[in-house]
Amino acid sequence: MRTEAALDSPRENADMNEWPEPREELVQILTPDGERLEQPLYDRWISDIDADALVALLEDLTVVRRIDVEATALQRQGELGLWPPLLGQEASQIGSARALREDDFVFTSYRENAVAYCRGVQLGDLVKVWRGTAFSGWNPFDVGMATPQVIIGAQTLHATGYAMGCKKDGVDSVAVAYFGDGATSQGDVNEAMIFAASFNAPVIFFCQNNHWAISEPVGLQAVRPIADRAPGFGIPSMRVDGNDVLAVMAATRIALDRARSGGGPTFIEAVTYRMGPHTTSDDPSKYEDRASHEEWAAKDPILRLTQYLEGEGILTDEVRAAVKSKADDVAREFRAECIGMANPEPMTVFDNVFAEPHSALDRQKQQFAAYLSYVEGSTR
Amino acid sequence: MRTEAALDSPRENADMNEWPEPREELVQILTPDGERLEQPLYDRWISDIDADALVALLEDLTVVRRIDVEATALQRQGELGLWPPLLGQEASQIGSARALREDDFVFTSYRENAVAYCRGVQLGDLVKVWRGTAFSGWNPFDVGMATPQVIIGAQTLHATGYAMGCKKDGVDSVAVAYFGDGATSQGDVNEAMIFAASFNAPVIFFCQNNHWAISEPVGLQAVRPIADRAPGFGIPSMRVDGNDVLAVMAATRIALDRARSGGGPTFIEAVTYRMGPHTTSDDPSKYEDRASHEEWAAKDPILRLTQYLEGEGILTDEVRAAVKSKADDVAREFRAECIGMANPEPMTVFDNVFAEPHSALDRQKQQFAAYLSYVEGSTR
Amino acid sequence: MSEQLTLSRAIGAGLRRALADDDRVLLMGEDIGDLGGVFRVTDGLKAEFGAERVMDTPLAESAILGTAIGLAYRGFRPVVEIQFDGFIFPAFDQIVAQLGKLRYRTGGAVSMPITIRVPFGGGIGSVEHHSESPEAYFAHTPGLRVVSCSNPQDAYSMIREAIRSDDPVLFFEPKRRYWAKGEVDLEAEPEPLGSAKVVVTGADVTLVTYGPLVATAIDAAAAAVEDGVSVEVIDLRSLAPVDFETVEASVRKTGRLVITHEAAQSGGLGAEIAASITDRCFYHLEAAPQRVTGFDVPYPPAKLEEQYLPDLDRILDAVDRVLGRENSLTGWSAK
Amino acid sequence: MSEQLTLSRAIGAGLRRALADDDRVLLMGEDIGDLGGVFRVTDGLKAEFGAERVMDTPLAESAILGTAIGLAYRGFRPVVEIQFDGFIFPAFDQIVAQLGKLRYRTGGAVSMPITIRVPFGGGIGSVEHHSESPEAYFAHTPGLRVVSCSNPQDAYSMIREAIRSDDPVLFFEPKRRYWAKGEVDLEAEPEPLGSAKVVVTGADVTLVTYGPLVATAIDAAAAAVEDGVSVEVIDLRSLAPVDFETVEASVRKTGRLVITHEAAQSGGLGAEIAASITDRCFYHLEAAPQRVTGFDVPYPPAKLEEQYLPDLDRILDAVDRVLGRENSLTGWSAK
Ligand SMILES: Cc1ncc(C[n+]2csc(CCOP(=O)(O)OP(=O)(O)O)c2C)c(N)n1
Ligand SMILES: Cc1ncc(C[n+]2csc(CCOP(=O)(O)OP(=O)(O)O)c2C)c(N)n1
Ligand SMILES: [Mg+2]
Ligand SMILES: [Mg+2]
Repeated sequence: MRTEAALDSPRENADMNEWPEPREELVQILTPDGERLEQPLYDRWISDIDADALVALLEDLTVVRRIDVEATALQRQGELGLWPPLLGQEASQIGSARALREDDFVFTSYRENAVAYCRGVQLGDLVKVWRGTAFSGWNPFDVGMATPQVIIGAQTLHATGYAMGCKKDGVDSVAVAYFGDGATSQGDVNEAMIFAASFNAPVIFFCQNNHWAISEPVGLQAVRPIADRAPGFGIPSMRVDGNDVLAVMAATRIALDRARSGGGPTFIEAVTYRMGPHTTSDDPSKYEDRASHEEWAAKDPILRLTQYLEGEGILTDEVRAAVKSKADDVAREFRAECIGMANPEPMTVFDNVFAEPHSALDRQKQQFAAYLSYVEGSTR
Repeated sequence: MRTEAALDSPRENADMNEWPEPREELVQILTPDGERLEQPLYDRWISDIDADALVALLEDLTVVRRIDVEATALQRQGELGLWPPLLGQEASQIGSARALREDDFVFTSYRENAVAYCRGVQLGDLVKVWRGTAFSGWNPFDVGMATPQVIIGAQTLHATGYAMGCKKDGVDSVAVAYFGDGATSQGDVNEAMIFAASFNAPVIFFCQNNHWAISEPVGLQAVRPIADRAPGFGIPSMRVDGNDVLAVMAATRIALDRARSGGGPTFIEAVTYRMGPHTTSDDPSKYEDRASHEEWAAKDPILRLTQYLEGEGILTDEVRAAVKSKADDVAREFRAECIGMANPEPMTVFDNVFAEPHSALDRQKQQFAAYLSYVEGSTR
Repeated sequence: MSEQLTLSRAIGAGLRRALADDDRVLLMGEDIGDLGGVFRVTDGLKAEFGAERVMDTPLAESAILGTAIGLAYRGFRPVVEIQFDGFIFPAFDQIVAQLGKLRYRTGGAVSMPITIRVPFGGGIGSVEHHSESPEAYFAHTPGLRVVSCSNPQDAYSMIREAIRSDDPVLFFEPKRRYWAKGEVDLEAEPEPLGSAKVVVTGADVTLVTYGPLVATAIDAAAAAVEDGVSVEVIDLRSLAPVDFETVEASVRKTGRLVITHEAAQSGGLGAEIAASITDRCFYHLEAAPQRVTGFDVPYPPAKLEEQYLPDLDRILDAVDRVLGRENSLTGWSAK
Repeated sequence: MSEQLTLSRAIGAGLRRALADDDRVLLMGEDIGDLGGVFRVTDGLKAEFGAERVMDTPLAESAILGTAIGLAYRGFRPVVEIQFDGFIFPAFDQIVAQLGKLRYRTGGAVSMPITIRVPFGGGIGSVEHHSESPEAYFAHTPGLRVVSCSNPQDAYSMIREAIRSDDPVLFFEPKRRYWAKGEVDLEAEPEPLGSAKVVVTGADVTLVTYGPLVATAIDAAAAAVEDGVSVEVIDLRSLAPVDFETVEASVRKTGRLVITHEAAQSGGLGAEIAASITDRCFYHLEAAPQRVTGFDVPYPPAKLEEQYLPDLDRILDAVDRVLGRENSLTGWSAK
C-alpha cells in the first residue's frame, strides 16, 4: 500500500535516524604538505617517536617504494611473472607493521610487501611467489607472517582463529589481518568480525582502502565509509589517513594495546590510494580518471614526511644521503637475489602435499620418476 | 609495546566513541498487557487498521497458532517427519506478511508457516515438505513466495537479486527476506546487505530474533543488537517488538513504502521468542532456562491483542466464537489434507532435474524402470 | 576394557579420549556444547572439558573452518563438527582452497591437523540437505584425507587416528548407523588411517563399499550364499587414498567387482575404483565392474528415498550381472 | 558471414549476440564493465548495452551467484563471470545446494537459466588459484550441465546455446587458448549442447579430451602418425552429460582408450569415462583405458607446471601403453 507520506524520507517516518552521519573525516597527524597537527588522543601513543625514529620511518618508506619500483622493472624485464605494486600505500603498511611486536602474527593479502619487509622477510623471498618458484616465499613461523593470501578475504578468518588461540594460550600476542576495500564485500571478512566479536579475540582488522578493487571503485563495495561497519558488529573502529605514517602508527598502537589488555578486536580503515596498476598486467587507463590520481599524488606519504622532517631541520644532507644509499643497496641486493634464484627440482612437484605417506600420490610419484628416466633414456 | 595508558578504555584513547550505545529499546504499540501506546511516527502507518482489521489480525494469529499446534500433534502421531513450531512468533509473521501486496515476493526460511498462510498457500501444502512427499509444497509463482530455504541465510541473496530485478523491470514490487538471528552470522546474509545497498535494491531484510539458533543463544551470534548492523552497511534499520502485531505491521509498511518509492533496502529486527522447541526433534530442556521462557510467556502476542480488544470492547462473544470456529475449521481441514496426501510415484524420483533431455540421467531412468519391472516380474 | 556402544557413542568416546590425551585438541561447531550436538555425539564433553575446549560457534561454516585453520596455525588440533552433510558447502572454499593447500603452499612449514566430522548419507526420512553424500568432492581434492567408518570399533579408533594425523581429515559418519551397537575395545591401539578391511571373505565377487552401506553389503553377501554365490565384502574405510592393494588382491581372486555407494553415480567414488581396478588388473576381470549407486538426481524427498538408495536387491542384481546370470538388464538396450 | 577471431573474442561475440537477441540476458561479475574483464572477454559490452545489463558487482562470488538466482526467479537469464577458476569456491554452496537443486526442489516450477563462465586451466605461468580445473566437482553435481569449448567456432556457438538453455550451465573456458585464432561463422545455427565431436579420425586408439588439451591431443595424433599409429581424437565439449554414444562408437572401432585432462587424476572426469566405457564395451577393449592427467597435488607453482601438465610426450607414452608397445611403465612395479 502507498500512502500520502510515501515520499517523506523514512528518517522522518521512524526512528531510523539515530545513526550518525557517515564518518568522512580522517584521523590525521601529518597534513599532505608536512604540517604536524595536534592530536592529543593520538599523539600520546607516538610520544616515543623521536628524530631518529622519524628518520627510520622515512628510510622504511623510501626503501619499500624502491623495492616496489625495482620489482616492477624486474617484471617488465621478464624476471617476474607478475607484481602487485604497493605504490602510494607505503605509509599504511609501514606505520602499522612497525607498531607490531615480534610475537604478533600477521595474515595479509598479496600487496603487503612492505609489511613483509618489516617482518624481516629476506629480499629475494619477497618475489619467489611472483617468479613462480614457490607458493610461499618464507616460513611463516620464522617471521610471524603467514603466506600472503590470494583468495580475497580468506585470511581474515585465519587471523581471527589465531587470535582466539592466543587468548586460549594466555599470551598477549596479537593477530593482524590485512585486507583491502574490495575484500570487505566477502562473506568471510564479515564472518571474521562476527567471530572476533563473539570470542573477544585479540585481532586487528587492518583495511587498506586504496579506492580500487582492480577496476571497481570503493563506492561499488560500500555506500558509506568502511570503518562504519565494524561498530555494528560490536567492534570499535578508526578511520585514519593512510598516507600519514604517524596517524597509522598511533591508531595501530591503540588497537594493539586494546587487544593485549583484553579489549578484543579493533577495526582500522587506512584511507589511501593505489597509485600504480592493480598488478603489472592491469591497465588503469581503462577505468581510472586522472583527476583523482593527480589529487592523490599530492597526498604522497613520503613527500609529506620529507617536508615535515625538512621543516624540523632533521633531514640534513647526510641523512638524505644515508637514506638514498640504503635504498640503493637494498635495490641492488633485491635484484641480485631475484635473478640468482634457483628453479625447483622437477620431482619436488610431489612434495609437501601430506605430512604422512599417501599411497595414491606415492604411486603417481614413482610412475612419473619412471617416466622421466624413460624419456631421458630414449632421448639420450 | 604497552604504555601507562594501556588500561584506559580505548574510547578515551581515540575517536572510536562516536557510535551510539546499543539500541536496546523496541518500537512498541501494544504493551504485553494490551495497553496501546502513542507512537506518532508509527501510528500514521496503521491508521487504517480499524476494529474489523484488528479482529482479522486476531483471527490470523489464532489460526496460525492452531495450525502450528495441530502440526506438532500430527508429527507426534507419525503423520509428519518433522515440524518447526512458530509458537510465540505469530505476531512477527502475521504483522509483516499482512502488510505485503500480492505482487511482492517473499523468500523465507523453514519456520515462516504463518507467512505462507498469509500468502495463500493451501493448508495441506504447508506440510508436504514435512511429510516428505515433496521438497516444495507449492509453486512459488502462484503465491509470490519461494520454497522455504533450509540452508541458513542463502535466501537473503535470492531476495536481493529478485529485488534488483524488480528495479530493472521498473515495477514497485518488493522482495522480502525472512531469516533468523542465527542466520545473521552467515556470510551470505552480510553479502546480501552489501549488494542490496550497492544496488539500492527494493528488499526488506526481516530478521526474527527469536533468541535461539537451535541451542545457541542470540548473544553468541551478536554482541550488540542485530538491528545495529545494517546502518553500517548503509541500510536503515528498525528494532521492533516482534510480539506486537501492530508495531510489526507499521514497521513493515514503512519499509515497503521506502522500497516502493526508490528508497532502497530496510532492515527490520523483530524481537520475539521461540516458545517451542527448534523442531519436534529438539529438546530445549538441555539448554533453555525456564526463567526467560516464563518471562516471554507473559509477553504473548495473542494475549496482548486479546486484552486490547477486550478493553476496546471489540472482542464480543460472537467475535470470540467466530474466531474459534474459524480456527477449528482450519485445523480440521489441515489435518484432513495432511493425512489424505498421496505419496509420489516411484519413477518421479527422476523428474524435474533438468528442463531439457539429459543422456546420462535418461539412461539411469530407463535402467531403473527395467529393474522395477524385472523385480515385479520375479516376485509375481 | 571393552564396552557395548552405539556408533555415535563410540565416536563420543574417541573424542573424549582425544581431548584427555592431548590438551591442544579442541572441538568446534554448532550446538555441540550444552546440547551435545543434534546427534548427541559430543554429549557431556563441554561439561567435562569446558567451553574453551568444546566450543559452540556462531552459525557460519566458512568461519568455523577458517578460524580452525587459524587455531591450527597457533598449534591447536581442532575437531570441527558440520551439523549435516548438506551444510558443508559454505565452508568449501576454506576446505578446498585453504585447508587442502596449506602444507603445499608453505613447502611443508605449516601443518593442518584438522579433523572435520560430517554426519552423512540418507535413509533417515529427513528434509532437503540432510541426507547427502558429498565425499567425492573431497576425495578429488589434493591435500585432504577422507575416511568413513561403518561400525563402533572403527568409529572409536578412526576418530582418534584422524585427530592424531598431521594431515586434514574429512571424517564421514554414517548417520543412519549412529544407533547400531557393537563391542568397542577402548584400549585397542588404532592402526594408521588408510587401510581397507575385508569384512566378509568370498570367492566369486568382490563387493566394495563404505560407511552406511557396509551393513547392507554384508546382508547382501549373506543372501547371496543362498543362491550359492560367495561374495567378498570390503569396507574401504579410507576413501582418499583408497587402499587399492586390498581391493586389487580381492579382485585378482574373484575376477568380478561391484561397488556401491549412496552418492550420485557420475563422478562418484565408484568411478575411480572401477577405473583404477580395471587399470591394475584388466586381465583378471571376468566382467566390467558394476556400480550400484544413487541416481544423478539431488537427494530426493523422504517418500522417494527408498527408490534412490542402493539396497540389497539392487546389489544382488549387480552381482548377477557380473556373474553373467539373468538380471534386470538382460536383453536391455538404451532407447 | 564469417570472421577470424580469437577464442576470447569469439566468446565476446557470442555474448554480444545473446544480449542483442534477448533483453532478459544480463552479464554479471567482477571487473566485466569498464575493464571488460581481466581477459577482455566482455570488452565493449558495457558501453554497448549499458550498466543495467553488463553489471560490475561487489567482490563476493556467493552473492554474485545468489543474486543471479534471484534475478532468474524474476525471469532474467544471468550470465555470470567468475574471474578465475580458483575463485569459484566461495560460490560453491549457491551453485551446488541452490542452483543445481532449484528445479528439482520446486517440482519443475522454477527454471534457472544461468550460465557461469569460468576461465580455467593452467599453462599461463600464473600464481596460486589461477590455473585450476574444478570441472569434476560440478560434473558430479546433479542438476548442472558442464561444458568446455576448445576452439573459436565452438566458443561462439556453445556460449549462445548455454545462455539459451533453461538449465544452469557451467561454461569452462580454456584460458591458455584465449588467443588461439580461428574462422567463426557468426550465422551458424548452434546445435544443442551435449554432443562430443570427433576432431581427428583414426583407427588404432581413441584419445578423449576437452578444453585446453584438445590442441595438444591433435598434435599428439599428428605425431603418432609418424610412428604409424592412427589416433582418433574426440573433443567431449559436454562434460556433463558426456556423449558416451560417440566415445563408445569410437572405442568399439579402436578397442583402446586414452583420456587426458589437467585436473587431478583421482576422481577426475577420466575416471568416469574409463568406468562408463569399460561398462559399455568391455568385450571390445584390448587394453585397460589409460588416464594422462594432472597429479593428485594442488596445481603447482609456475616453474613446476611443465611437470604437472599433460603434454604430447606423456600422451604418446599412454598411447604406447594401450598398444602394448614399450613405454615408461614397461616392467615397472610399485615399490
Ligand atoms: C575470492 C576471489 N575473488 C576474486 C579474486 C580476483 N581478485 C584479485 S585482487 C581483486 C581485487 C581486490 O581488491 P581489494 O580487496 O581492494 O585489494 P587491493 O587489490 O586493492 O589491494 C580481485 C577481484 C580473488 N583473488 N579472490
Ligand atoms: C548452512 C546451514 N548450517 C547449519 C544448519 C543447521 N540449522 C538448521 S536451523 C539452525 C538454527 C537457525 O537459527 P536461526 O537463524 O535463528 O533461525 P530459527 O531456527 O531460530 O528460526 C541451524 C544451525 C543449516 N540448516 N544450514
Ligand atoms: Mg583496494
Ligand atoms: Mg533464531
